[in-house]
Amino acid sequence: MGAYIVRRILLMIPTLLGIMIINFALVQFVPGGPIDQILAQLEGEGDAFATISGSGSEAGALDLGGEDAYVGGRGLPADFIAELEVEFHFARIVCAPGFEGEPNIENDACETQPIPLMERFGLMIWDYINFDFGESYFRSISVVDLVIEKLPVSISLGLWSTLAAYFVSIPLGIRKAVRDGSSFDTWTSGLIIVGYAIPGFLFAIMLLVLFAGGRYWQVFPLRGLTSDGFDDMTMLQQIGDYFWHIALPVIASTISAFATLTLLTKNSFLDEIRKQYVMTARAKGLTERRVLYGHVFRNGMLIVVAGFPSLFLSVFFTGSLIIETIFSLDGMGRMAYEAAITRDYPVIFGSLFVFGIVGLIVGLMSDLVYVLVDPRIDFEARRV
Amino acid sequence: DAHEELTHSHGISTFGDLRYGPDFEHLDYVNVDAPRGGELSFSWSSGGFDSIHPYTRQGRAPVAANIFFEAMLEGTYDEVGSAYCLLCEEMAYPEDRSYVIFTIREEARFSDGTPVLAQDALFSYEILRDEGLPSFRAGIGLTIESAEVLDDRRIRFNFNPESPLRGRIQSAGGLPVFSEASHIASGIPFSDSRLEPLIGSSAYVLGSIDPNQQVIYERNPDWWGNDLPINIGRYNYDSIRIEYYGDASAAFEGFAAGNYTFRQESSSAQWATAYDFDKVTNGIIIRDTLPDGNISPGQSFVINLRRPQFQDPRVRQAIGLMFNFEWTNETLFYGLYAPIESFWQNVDHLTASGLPEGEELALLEPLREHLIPEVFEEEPFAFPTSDPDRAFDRRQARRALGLLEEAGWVPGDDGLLRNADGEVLEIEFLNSSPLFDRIINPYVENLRNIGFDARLTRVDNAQFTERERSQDFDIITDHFPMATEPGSGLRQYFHSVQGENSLFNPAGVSSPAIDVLVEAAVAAETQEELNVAVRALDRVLRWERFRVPQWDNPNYWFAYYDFYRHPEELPPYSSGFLDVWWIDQDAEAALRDAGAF
Amino acid sequence: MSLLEVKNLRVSFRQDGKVFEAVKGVSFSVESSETVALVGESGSGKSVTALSTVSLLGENAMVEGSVTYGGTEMVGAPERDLRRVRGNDISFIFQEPMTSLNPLHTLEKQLGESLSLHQGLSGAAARERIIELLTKVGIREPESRLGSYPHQLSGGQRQRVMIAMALANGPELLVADEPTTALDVTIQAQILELLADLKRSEGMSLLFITHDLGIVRKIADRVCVMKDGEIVETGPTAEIFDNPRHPYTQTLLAAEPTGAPYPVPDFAKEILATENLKIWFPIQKGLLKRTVGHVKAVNDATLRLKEGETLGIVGESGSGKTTLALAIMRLLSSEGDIMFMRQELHNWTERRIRSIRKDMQIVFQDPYGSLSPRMTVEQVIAEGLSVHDVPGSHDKRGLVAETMREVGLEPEMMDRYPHEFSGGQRQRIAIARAMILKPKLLVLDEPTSALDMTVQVQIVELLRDLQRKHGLAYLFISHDLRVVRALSHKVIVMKQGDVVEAGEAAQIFASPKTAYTRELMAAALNLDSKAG
Amino acid sequence: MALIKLNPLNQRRLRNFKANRRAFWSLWIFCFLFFLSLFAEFLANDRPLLVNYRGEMHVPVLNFYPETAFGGDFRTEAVYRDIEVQCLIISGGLEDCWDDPETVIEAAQNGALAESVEDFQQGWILWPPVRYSFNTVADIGRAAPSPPDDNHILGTDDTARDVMARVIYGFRVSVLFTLVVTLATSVIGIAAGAVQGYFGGLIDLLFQRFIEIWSGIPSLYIIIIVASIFTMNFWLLAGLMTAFGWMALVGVVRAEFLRARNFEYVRAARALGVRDRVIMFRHVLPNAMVASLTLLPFIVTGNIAALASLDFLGFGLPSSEPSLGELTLQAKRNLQAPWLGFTAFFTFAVMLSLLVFIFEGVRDAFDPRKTFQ
Ligand SMILES: Nc1ncnc2c1ncn2[C@@H]1O[C@H](COP(=O)(O)OP(=O)(O)OP(=O)(O)O)[C@@H](O)[C@H]1O
Ligand SMILES: Nc1ncnc2c1ncn2[C@@H]1O[C@H](COP(=O)(O)OP(=O)(O)OP(=O)(O)O)[C@@H](O)[C@H]1O
Ligand SMILES: [Mg+2]
Ligand SMILES: [Mg+2]
Repeated sequence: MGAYIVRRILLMIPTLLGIMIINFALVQFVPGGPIDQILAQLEGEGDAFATISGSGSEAGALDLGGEDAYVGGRGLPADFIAELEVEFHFARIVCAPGFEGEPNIENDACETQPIPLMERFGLMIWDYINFDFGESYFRSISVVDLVIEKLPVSISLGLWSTLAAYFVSIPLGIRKAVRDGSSFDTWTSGLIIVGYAIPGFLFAIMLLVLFAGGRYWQVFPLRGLTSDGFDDMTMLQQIGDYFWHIALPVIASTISAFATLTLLTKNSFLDEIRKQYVMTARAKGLTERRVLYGHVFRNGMLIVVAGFPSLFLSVFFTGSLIIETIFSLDGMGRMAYEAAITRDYPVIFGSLFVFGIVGLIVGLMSDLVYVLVDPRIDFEARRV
Repeated sequence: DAHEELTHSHGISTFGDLRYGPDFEHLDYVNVDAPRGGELSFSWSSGGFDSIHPYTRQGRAPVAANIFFEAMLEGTYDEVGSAYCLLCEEMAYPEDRSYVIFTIREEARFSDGTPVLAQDALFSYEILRDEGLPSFRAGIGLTIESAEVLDDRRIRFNFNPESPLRGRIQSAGGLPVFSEASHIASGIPFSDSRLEPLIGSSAYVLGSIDPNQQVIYERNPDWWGNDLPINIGRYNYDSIRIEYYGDASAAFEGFAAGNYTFRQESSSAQWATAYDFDKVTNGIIIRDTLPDGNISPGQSFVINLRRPQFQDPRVRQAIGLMFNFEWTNETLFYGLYAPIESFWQNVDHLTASGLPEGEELALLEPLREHLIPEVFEEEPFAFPTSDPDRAFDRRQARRALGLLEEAGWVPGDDGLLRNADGEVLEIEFLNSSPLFDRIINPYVENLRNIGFDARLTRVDNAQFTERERSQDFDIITDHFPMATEPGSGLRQYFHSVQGENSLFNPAGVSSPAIDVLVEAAVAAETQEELNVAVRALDRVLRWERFRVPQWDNPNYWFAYYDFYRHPEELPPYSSGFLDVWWIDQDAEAALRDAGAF
Repeated sequence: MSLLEVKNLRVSFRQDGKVFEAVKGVSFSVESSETVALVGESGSGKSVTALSTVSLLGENAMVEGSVTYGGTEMVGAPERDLRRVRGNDISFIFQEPMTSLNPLHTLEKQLGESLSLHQGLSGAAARERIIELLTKVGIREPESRLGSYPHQLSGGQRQRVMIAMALANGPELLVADEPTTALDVTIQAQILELLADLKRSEGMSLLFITHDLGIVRKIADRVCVMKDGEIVETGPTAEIFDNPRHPYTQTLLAAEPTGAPYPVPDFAKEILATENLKIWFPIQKGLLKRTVGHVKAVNDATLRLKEGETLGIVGESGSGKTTLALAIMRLLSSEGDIMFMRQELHNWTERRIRSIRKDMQIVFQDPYGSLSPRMTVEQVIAEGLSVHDVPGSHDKRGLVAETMREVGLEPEMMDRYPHEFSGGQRQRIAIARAMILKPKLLVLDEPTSALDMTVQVQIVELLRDLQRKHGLAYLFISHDLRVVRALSHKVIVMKQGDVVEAGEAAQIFASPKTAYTRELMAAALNLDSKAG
Repeated sequence: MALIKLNPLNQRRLRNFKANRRAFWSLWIFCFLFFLSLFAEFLANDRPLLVNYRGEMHVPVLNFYPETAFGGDFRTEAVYRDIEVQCLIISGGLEDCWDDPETVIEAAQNGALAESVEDFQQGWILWPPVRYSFNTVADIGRAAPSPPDDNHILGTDDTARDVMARVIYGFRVSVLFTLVVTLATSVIGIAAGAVQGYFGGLIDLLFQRFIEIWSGIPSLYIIIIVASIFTMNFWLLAGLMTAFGWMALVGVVRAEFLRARNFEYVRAARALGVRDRVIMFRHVLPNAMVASLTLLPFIVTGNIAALASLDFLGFGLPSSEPSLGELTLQAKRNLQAPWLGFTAFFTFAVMLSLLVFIFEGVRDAFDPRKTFQ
């Protein structure tokens, strides 16, 4: 096993490299790049979330009084795009042999020259090896700081919705398995199916309008993770405030997870519950609870339990774009989507790299969990 | 050059006289007795903000983040092209307007109490020129050649002799002035995004900022400019709070809940249907439709003239005929929008009408060989009114089919339009806004009904821009935001010698006649000359039929809790809710006590 | 009043709309400190009867009649009452220990659970008691075994763990369903002694189900003989043995696998040879699974087998017999040479070995575990046919039916799933699966442990018959020395992974050389002699 | 049924399945709905099923007829929902139709024309139950979306298209899409998971790395790239979704196989000489199927939802295509029109419930221990 783990850890290097190479190659084919995005933004059209937020105007812009702040009207300096290319390391400035002083695009003796792909990739990997993940194209913030900035939301949503899903689904699934075919089984199935069938964003909006909006019951806040005066509250108030804020988003993002997890639990249990060893456990006189949780659980839950770490982390790191948007939360889901839409390559590659590493570690961990759950499992080839 | 005859003035206009004389007491459209105090709060739900610095490409600043800064000059809401001294006491310029000297007011102070000096203005100019937003850099670079500090309070801008005469001084005078010291103290490069604003001299300072959520601007109690005539009756709120929401519905709910109290609506469906809840029926929330006197932004479907199949104007006209504005307006927009015909819609003196005559005809006459006869023989082109009840208007379809047949496209055995070579007539709508799908789809269906091979393709912004840049599209939605005093900007829109980027001329308009008319408009020295040139240009452009005008919202749609008040008579070019409106604090208190928010 | 009173018990199973009656009105009783033996034909309903005493049957069973324990009715009793009785008052030893242990719990946990549940023992005290129990049931070095999982134990060891678990709480009534099938005679004796002890000291009653009439005679006070779901005869042990009235009882008592194997033809080729076969299992600790030592399951096994010959492998439980068999079948990796039909199998790839699998077949010690739960018996038995070319395999169903008949199963049952059979029936299914291929070498790992005498005789006859007709070679592993004697030409005796003695069967049975063999024989003979 | 001779085991499974009434009926209903939706063109269309024009039969639902075929003047396809075209057909091509079609139609139908016009031949039009196709822009005489009424029993959407028609077509597209994708992804996913789990060792090690790399690819980009090269269509999208969706089952199947390969019956099968492939699929898979069977209905609906969210983000099928996702999106955008949301929700709920029940039945049918009365 030790050797296996070492092997897995060593294999992470080529895997990461593979991920980076493929993605690096991929973005070369993506139509439209960060420069186009910047141009779109300068024209006032660069809102990556327009599609989701449902905002925007059919006609003209909003009135903010007075003239446009942009003196000099619309227009771009001639070298602007070349400058961006240099800034984004797509190109470098090359000057005529006799040129002296700072290379400068505006000088006639200089021109931009695209940096070859391989070189760009090499530079990027070199930076990564030095743990330099670069800075966003669109904000003066390093990729790492950006991720850290988004973590609280993602962790809040991820942690609580995963926990909620597990804490509700597993007991429910087990109960359903025990009472398979009863009316309890039927109506709970109905309930979770309905829960799953409501399209997530519709459900989120419904919750928001009903329980946070100004028109029905205004019980929950509309937005954000904490209230304005959060820093001045007592510890207890802070906790209360926090849960008050995340209640709706967590409900909205959990509702569909119940269904799969519950039915998965139920069916795994159904498979195990009639096995001989369960009878042994019963014959010992164990309570039904202990039979179910002490004996059947571990046998039946390999998939469910083993999936936990990866699910947990995937919710952390992928976030939920639509839920975040609707509840105006600033998490990883929005960050990733925005980076993709705006072609913010440093953020894309940086987060791919970081999450790549995390993902690989989690993959390894979840394999180890398999072994922990079922000691018969190993990963060797069957050689006789 | 001290011997030169200089004009000393408190303001400047493009043509003719200033509305307000040197000793004016206040602007006409303000309420001199407007009480000060209270809070304006409104929301924003497109995008977020992560910076407070609006003058750099990095980061996104919240709405009105330039509120901290004042410029030498300040425009008004009831004039076009005029500007009056704000930071400056007076300006002086020679006859040929080759430079301008601003004299800064003695009392002008930054919000940290330091005086505003010429050195700060120079610094602001230089840093915007070198590191500011590209639009600044382009504009400043073309117009201003250099600037120099004459003494602590005087700065001189020298203009580029090739730059158009009109608007020179306004653009130099419009540059914001930040405190140089504050920038140096911040230690942050100018082009970086930041959460602490540079220090300016305006009525507001930053209250608090919570990225992507909320920003509050607070009135500077020690503002130096309180009693300037141009500021009388303005800047009435003690604070301005802007709430950001990720989602439009959430934002609306926030309004209904009273999390903020002022709202400008931009969606017709929302305006028509959403305001039916208690607070509206009880009169706690007021809906206010106010006329917008601005020139229409000219939102249109723009046909790519570079495509071979669209080179015949009859084909383009046929395409336009199938857009049923009346039906679209009634069915999709609750009848709230107005049609567009002219490029200078809403500005009568610039809009072509009737047959060309007089000076306009004289201007057009030499260009006859480059123009189609209709320009001279018919009224300016406009699409006819369609049937508001039926999306597919047979009358227009018949006309369109006729035009297409003339242009060589006839329906084949499969009903698709084909030319002599058997090619089908393809048209792809390229669109990046999800809001437009519902508008374009019926249009596509109409075109398909008469045999076009039409389809709608939605792409994201970056891809859209890329295709626009590489001119790889058939028809897109774009704007033609013409100026009320059009100048060199026209070149970017219509001149055949376009700059490197043709982003502003998506259709690819290129005609010697248009070039001549554009130059005539740019060169106009009086309002009358300008009117003639622009009307001729409007006429010619419309006959090109490269755009299918969409619609225009002639009104502002405001909804607010019933404590905002505005002057009886609003200025034509802005509602002025940010500065000339005020709050009735008794009404506010009453509503607050009643638990309305 | 009787401790356990079964009155007119009827159990039927629903099957596809049909109803199959497994127990048809059984009545008997068990008094305090009495041992009642339930004997009878395989599939006659013994296990079902036993299971229904504490309502442990599956969902598709319908139980009628009455079972009272200490005066309380058990049929239809609420789960809570049953739970109080189960484990505490009534302990159970299931027929198939191999599948009755929780595969994911260590021995310590499985045993400790009972202790903590009913005696509140935990920690060191529990540990001590566990070790004591394990020692009592004859498990060597119990300390080192505490962390083992069931799959790391031999069949007999698992059975003993099961017994230890059942005894942990000093039950009033022990229901033991074939508790000693996988045990060698010495251990078996030890266990029976233990049970007798408990009966004496604690007044434990015993409902004992077995095929081994020797045991019955030794420990039972009363005997019930079952056939086809009914008790055909019941009475005190001596009476039944001395004076069986029912014809079935008479045949049962008379039946005994006897006779000798047919002699091996002289020209018979050698079919299997192993040279210094060694199988060590690593003992791994911790999450990283560092190997801290080895279980030396087989140390050095050398054996030869000719066509038409039977090699009996005997030896104490846990001595490595199964392991050796699996290694020979190339189902476990091993060191040392294995020659099969003059071919060295050692370095063969799985693919190559597959081509000769038809000629080497095995009947697993744990028949239940070796049957795919979601395949019907027909599929199970016929599977080999589709893999290999077997004459007559165009009519699969026919061939399956025939084979089932040969091993004493009714062909009508072929569309059932494995769990719908009795222990003995499953064992025969496993035998049928191997035999249908007519292999050259057949490894039989305790193939008769769950079979009653009449069926045993039938199977032994069948094996001998096939051997004569087709020249099959058998590797026969069993604790039942009589069956070994009836079938084997040669015998090897194993102890703790070593082959301690090897030779002609007759000679070993007649004059065992090593002390261990002598002891083994003695134990067997002792029981026999008592029986006789 | 009689044609295929089921072996007794499958008969037993079938019986078990049928015994689960809920599953059985769900299957029937689902098949029925799906079958119906396959003929969506005949249920909801803006082209009539049959037209009798001057005694001649036309089948517009299948064939192209220019308007000129009915005495009109356009050589493009007749727009049958135009009152003028209907008038032409019914009146046999009377000129008056251009002026006052309603009166002409009325006159034709009450026989007045037959008397007054020489050579009059009355025609008729046979419409499908819903007179709109998924892309028909209806003239609703008010602002869209309009609430349910006689003409549009589920109302219209925000483009003034009939919601009922869009649901019918959308159901078909969604179900076809998801069936194709689910089938492909689960076959690939299960096979991949099985191979990894069963063989372990190097195969597992390398295959897992491949999956890790593969799942690191942002599928959004691939979709954008492909969409920029080709126009997005059903099959492309299905292909893409398959390419990035097959990993869903790999993990669980692999885990189950890793465990199950240690079971005694697998060893028994090996001893029989059964080939690995057969062991994997006959012995291990059925016992490792819990997860797959449980997850399948959710994968099915998940794919519909995935299609929906792609539509939502604007990277899916063109918005003129009928899709349930597009409908949900509209529901979100038009909270004032709750009929959109209800329709979307009910369609999803019905579909999902049916699928869950069906698969529950399948699971039970394959469960050896489950018995039915
Ligand atoms: N779940 C079940 N479904 C259907 N039939 C069953 C089921 N369990 C047992 N049977 C049948 O009931 C009968 C009695 O089985 P039981 O297990 O009691 O036999 P047994 O006497 O214990 O036999 P053995 O000695 O072989 O263990 C057998 O014929 C068996 O096939
Ligand atoms: N997978 C394994 N891991 C570790 N130890 C094992 C494993 N399998 C078997 N053993 C050990 O190897 C020894 C021999 O086991 P084996 O099953 O061969 O015994 P056996 O002779 O067949 O006994 P029985 O008669 O009880 O079936 C036992 O001590 C057992 O605990
Ligand atoms: Mg039994
Ligand atoms: Mg063994």
